[in-house]
Amino acid sequence: MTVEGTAARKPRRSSKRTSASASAHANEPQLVQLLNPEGERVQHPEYDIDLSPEELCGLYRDMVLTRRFDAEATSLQRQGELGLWASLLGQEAAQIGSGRALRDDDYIFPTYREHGVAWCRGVDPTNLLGMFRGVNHGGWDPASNNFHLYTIVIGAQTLHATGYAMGIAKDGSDSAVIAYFGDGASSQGDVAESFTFSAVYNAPVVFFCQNNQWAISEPTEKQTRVPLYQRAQGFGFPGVRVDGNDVLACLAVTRSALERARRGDGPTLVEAFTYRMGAHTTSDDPTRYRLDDERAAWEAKDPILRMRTYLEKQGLADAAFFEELETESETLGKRVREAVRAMPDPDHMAMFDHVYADGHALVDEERARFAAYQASFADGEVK
Amino acid sequence: MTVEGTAARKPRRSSKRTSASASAHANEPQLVQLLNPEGERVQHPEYDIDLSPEELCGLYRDMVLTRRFDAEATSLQRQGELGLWASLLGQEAAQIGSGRALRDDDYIFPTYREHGVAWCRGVDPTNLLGMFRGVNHGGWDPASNNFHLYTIVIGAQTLHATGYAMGIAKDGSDSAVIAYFGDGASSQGDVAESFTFSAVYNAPVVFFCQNNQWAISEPTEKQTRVPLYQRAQGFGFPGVRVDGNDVLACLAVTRSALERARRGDGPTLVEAFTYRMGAHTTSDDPTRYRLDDERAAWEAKDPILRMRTYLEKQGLADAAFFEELETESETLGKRVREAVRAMPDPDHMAMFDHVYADGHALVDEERARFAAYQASFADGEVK
Amino acid sequence: MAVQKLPLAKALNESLRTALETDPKVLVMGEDVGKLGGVFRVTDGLQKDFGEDRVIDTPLAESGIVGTAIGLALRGYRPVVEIQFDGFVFPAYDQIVTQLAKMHARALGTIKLPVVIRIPYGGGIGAVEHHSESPEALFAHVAGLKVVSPSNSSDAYWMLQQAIQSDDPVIFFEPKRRYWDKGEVDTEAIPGELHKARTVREGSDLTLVAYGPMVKLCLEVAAVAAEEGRSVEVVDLRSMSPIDFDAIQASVEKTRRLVVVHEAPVFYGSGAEIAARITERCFYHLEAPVLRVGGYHAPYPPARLEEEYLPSLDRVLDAVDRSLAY
Amino acid sequence: MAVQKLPLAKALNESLRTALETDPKVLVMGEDVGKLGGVFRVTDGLQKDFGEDRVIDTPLAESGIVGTAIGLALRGYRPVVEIQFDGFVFPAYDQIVTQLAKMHARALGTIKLPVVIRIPYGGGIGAVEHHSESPEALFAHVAGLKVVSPSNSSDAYWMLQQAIQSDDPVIFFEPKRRYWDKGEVDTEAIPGELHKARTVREGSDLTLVAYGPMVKLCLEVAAVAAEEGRSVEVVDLRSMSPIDFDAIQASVEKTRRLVVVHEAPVFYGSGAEIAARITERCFYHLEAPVLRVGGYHAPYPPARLEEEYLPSLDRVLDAVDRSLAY
Ligand SMILES: Cc1ncc(C[n+]2csc(CCOP(=O)(O)OP(=O)(O)O)c2C)c(N)n1
Ligand SMILES: Cc1ncc(C[n+]2csc(CCOP(=O)(O)OP(=O)(O)O)c2C)c(N)n1
Ligand SMILES: [Mg+2]
Ligand SMILES: [Mg+2]
Repeated sequence: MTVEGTAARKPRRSSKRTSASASAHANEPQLVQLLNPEGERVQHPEYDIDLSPEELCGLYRDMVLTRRFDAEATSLQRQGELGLWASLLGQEAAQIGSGRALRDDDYIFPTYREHGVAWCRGVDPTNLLGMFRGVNHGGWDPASNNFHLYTIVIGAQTLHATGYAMGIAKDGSDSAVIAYFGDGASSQGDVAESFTFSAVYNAPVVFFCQNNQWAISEPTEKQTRVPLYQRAQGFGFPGVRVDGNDVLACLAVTRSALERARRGDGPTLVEAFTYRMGAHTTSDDPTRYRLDDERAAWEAKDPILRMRTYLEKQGLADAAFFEELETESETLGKRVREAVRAMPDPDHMAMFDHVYADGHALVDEERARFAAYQASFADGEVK
Repeated sequence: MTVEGTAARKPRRSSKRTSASASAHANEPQLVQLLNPEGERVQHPEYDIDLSPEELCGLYRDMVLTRRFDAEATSLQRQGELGLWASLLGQEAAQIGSGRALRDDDYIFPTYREHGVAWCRGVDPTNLLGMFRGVNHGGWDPASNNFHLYTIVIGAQTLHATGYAMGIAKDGSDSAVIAYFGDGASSQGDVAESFTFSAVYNAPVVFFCQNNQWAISEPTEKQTRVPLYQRAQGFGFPGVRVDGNDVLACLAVTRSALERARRGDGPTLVEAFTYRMGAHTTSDDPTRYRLDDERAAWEAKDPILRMRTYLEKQGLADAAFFEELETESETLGKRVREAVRAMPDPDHMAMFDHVYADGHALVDEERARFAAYQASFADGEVK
Repeated sequence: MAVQKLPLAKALNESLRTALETDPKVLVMGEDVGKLGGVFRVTDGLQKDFGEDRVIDTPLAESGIVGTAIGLALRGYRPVVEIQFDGFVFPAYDQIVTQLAKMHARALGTIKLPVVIRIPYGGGIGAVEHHSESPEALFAHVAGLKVVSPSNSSDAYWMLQQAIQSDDPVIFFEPKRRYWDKGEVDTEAIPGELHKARTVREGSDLTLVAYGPMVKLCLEVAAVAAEEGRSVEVVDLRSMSPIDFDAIQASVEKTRRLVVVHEAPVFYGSGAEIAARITERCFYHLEAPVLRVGGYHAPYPPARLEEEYLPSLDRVLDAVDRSLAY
Repeated sequence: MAVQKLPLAKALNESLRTALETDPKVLVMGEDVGKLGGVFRVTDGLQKDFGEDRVIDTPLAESGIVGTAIGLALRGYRPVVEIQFDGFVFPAYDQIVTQLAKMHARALGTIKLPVVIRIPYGGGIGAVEHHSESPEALFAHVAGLKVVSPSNSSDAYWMLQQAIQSDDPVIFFEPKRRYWDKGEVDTEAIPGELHKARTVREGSDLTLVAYGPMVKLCLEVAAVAAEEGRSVEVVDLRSMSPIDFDAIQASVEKTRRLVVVHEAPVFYGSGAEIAARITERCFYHLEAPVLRVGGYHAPYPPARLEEEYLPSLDRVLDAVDRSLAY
């Protein structure tokens, strides 16, 4: 922030302020990394992971299919089949790595961008598209995959996650909860309150922050002047920053945090340092606020590319695997495309459904009046 | 928190949780202290202060008079002259120390308990009593002493303080702002947001948290599992814990934080570790939730007593000083008592005043109708 | 044993106790609800008997309280949340309006949010700022919430039972100035429906509709009016969302005159909704416009002015006179 | 030069520019208001021209935005805050209701809070949840706030000027689906008073009252009704607090029939307040009860249902017919 356009200023303060903001960049901490951008395995003293070739290929497959699904959704939006799409392009490793760390009985609270996590949970991808098409506000049953509805109000879900985790603790279960949120969300009071509650009640929850460097047009410096993972310490639980484009590291770090939660040691904050490769949503125009260079630099760190290099170099996957995956991707794309196009508009009366579980006299009255009003057109009574 | 009364529990988790909560107490950090409970000056490597005998006596006098005023208010409440009183008993050092660190052009945002700070600002003590008597909601002009109105909604004022400090920075002034809040308030989202905003904008604000160990009936462990001053670090600014019953340390630490703010280095969190000796307010009954022992232990750390011991041992004040102060105290008590008793009830029409600065048609209409309605009684029209 | 004379606050306490005893999923949570028993002692003794795991002292953060209550409900619990005073519900407003109210619809009915939010409300107790407000309209306007308020001990006991049993979020407004008023509670009675109004005094000349703290006042008004030969019917609304318009309509079709009384500011208050809808339903029956008596369009005043601010016997009688003068 | 044809969003942009140019104390703040120019481009180009110190990208925290705006106002600034969408104002609700609205009264008038909160509101743009709501009643009920909404480019320009110049907090609702509608703006005209309604079409059979996005719809209704030989008067309310009841009364005394139209849910909405008060003022003039057309008591529906949810030409005409049938 510069100081411009106001009266009497002392340059002393303004120069200080600029330097303070610059220092946010200076002390970037070490990321936990197990697979570097060149596709080489690196060792980490604290976190390690030993996966079978099948598991490694599985992670790669998840990322590729997620990206394919995401691309299909983006193009469906361009074709007018969806009103909006929030792409996860670039965040596949963060989502697949953390998503695959979860047990079936763990419960997930996503934002609106966790398509990769949904994939890991076995949520039918077309389910995710209903709200973006405008036929519902989510509408899937969270209990069937322990995957909560997308939450649009920034940060609100972190408290739901904390409460759910408090419930798990009450039940004496060793399940855990993961709450996703973004770098921008870290500024919301609700997120801080979820840190307080989870720490005080020692709730088994992992806060998984995908720092994709941007909150729409605002860079992370507008939300914090120190790395986000450090936020946790002042609430009494550990924070760790992981290379969010490294699926292995995301898996290892999340798994460890979940185990901590299961052990009864309470919350952990994981900051996955990644990048939103695309626009915020299809409504956004990032050329107004960021430079192509930045994107290019992050392209070199692509999560899928590095995993492919690794699989190939290590001979863990052969050409047939990649070809098969290509076909699978296309099939997925086609299936999603067809499912979306076939998705019916909701019945008009649906807007009166599920306002209440136990009913409400006014809703009944309005439903009846609306039905009569609509019927009047059929009868030609009202023009 | 213990786990009781629910079904299937794994003792593993519950035992862990208990121990985590216990550890909050284990690692209590070193307090900044310059005057110990025995009234001896101790040295601190980072903070020191060199005050003249007059200044030292002045601090003592401030504390004594503040306590006297507070006691008078408590007894006025008992006599029915006030509807409520929030006593600061035990927190005199925290308030006088920080209050005397301020310059006249610094701006203060208090909670509802900062009677000692108000005293330092030269706010007429009777001004503070209006809201507790129920004749206004505060009602003094914040600008006359740069002392904002008491804020009852917990934590809300920390954002006002941050905004005010952002304004100071815009003006290029080297004034600073201090925001008071309690240990309980530290849990409010607003306080976290004020940390975020002040850090991002590098605003010249000092957050002064009086950790008096209690938020009504809840001990600090219900708000945090690590010392509160540590909260700041994760937002990118320093936190320091000071002996809140040591007026010299409170003065030194606050002064240093204010200087940091003036230098353009942004916010600081000061946690004054102190104790609410009395009830939360005159409506509260602390015997329901805390033991007499605790109070007794803190009485030994009384802020006024230790200062008196110091002054006496060092021969900085003689008997005449203490006697004179006694008289001054009584005069103050009398003045406050009389002023409160003489405080008139507001005119009935006052409830329509100052709802808006520029007027509002409905308020005008309701005012006129109310006046007519009241007049009708005088005329005997309506029974 | 089943019938006891209890202060309203104690009836609520008993109701919470019954709920905690009956359903292991019921939780009580809020600031100071534990050892202190709440600032009004509504939760007195509950933590001692049910443990810290079911009667939970929370951090001082209302959004956190309601937000975690939502999470607990998703896990199968039935949290009963206490907001310490009316004026302190606003930090939780976002969680209530955007999450609690809408999540059932968002999930197309697949999840339920049985969360009760208890709010001591209203004035008349000589309190400082933020401790005497009546924000019910701010909740009743929001679809997905139900909003109720008992006026007496029996309703306090039973309506709270019903609110806790409801699968919908209920904002439960407690008339704090009536906490100490005693009334009979029959814990084995069959209660009336939660969202039905109740005629608490029959009359033929004019209908007074009130809820919560104003019901008692309206009964006093009716008594005074009776002395003057006017027969005033008093309807205890009990539920501000939904509103039992059928009951009001039936009364107004008989009396042809309606005055609505509440402590909340009249402007955009519940009286407006009642006036608008009843006028529509009873257009040819009304001899006078529906009149409203309530707070003024001003912040709740300091205690020494609240008597003037709040509806009083005289102010309601004045409205009755004005209505009858048509 | 002084008269231009501008889309409503651009008129707001020009108004902000004028304010920033005229008064060095005016600030613009909010999420993405800087380089992006806001998600609707209302602040487009302002940061480039006035600097980051006056057009401020804030952290993503609405309570923080409004809370710091209050602090800035106390320091002598005049912040104009942007809330990105209607549904995201609720995290700031506590600061707005308990602080912004009441601080002037709390200080017995010694301080002023000239803060404007701009909120793009309403539906009809095919958006996802929380992006199409009309929460104006939740602000109008609160004393200490003023609540306005322009319906066209000229009012957008001038009402925003006036809101910024006002020493009271103003909640400024912008009809987002009209952002792209063009209209003439005379930047040298003498504007009407901020809180006065305006008759935008004269008529004699029935009065339609609307504001913001619904004014255009009501003008269409009036045109269709005219073809059927019905003379409908349309009043653009412009201010929801205060409400210019005198103007509505004058119209209704002439037409004897009133229909209020808004997107917000009818239940406890602004139509209730208008109906209640106008019925009281015009009891002997009204030939029919005041009818209301608005949203249903349900969360704002998914985009594919919004056409059914929102007042439409047919639904308003239906109400007009029903009113005239009395
Ligand atoms: C309370 C609230 N305020 C504003 C918005 C509008 N909004 C939607 S996404 C977004 C940015 C979120 O950034 P971040 O948390 O970093 O997540 P990302 O979109 O980058 O994944 C904003 C401001 C919102 N959804 N909710
Ligand atoms: C938002 C809000 N919630 C609840 C309250 C009721 N209340 C008043 S004081 C208080 C405890 C405050 O504790 P703390 O912050 O430690 O300050 P202290 O009173 O100990 O000085 C509570 C819960 C309030 N005033 N505001
Ligand atoms: Mg982001
Ligand atoms: Mg405290």
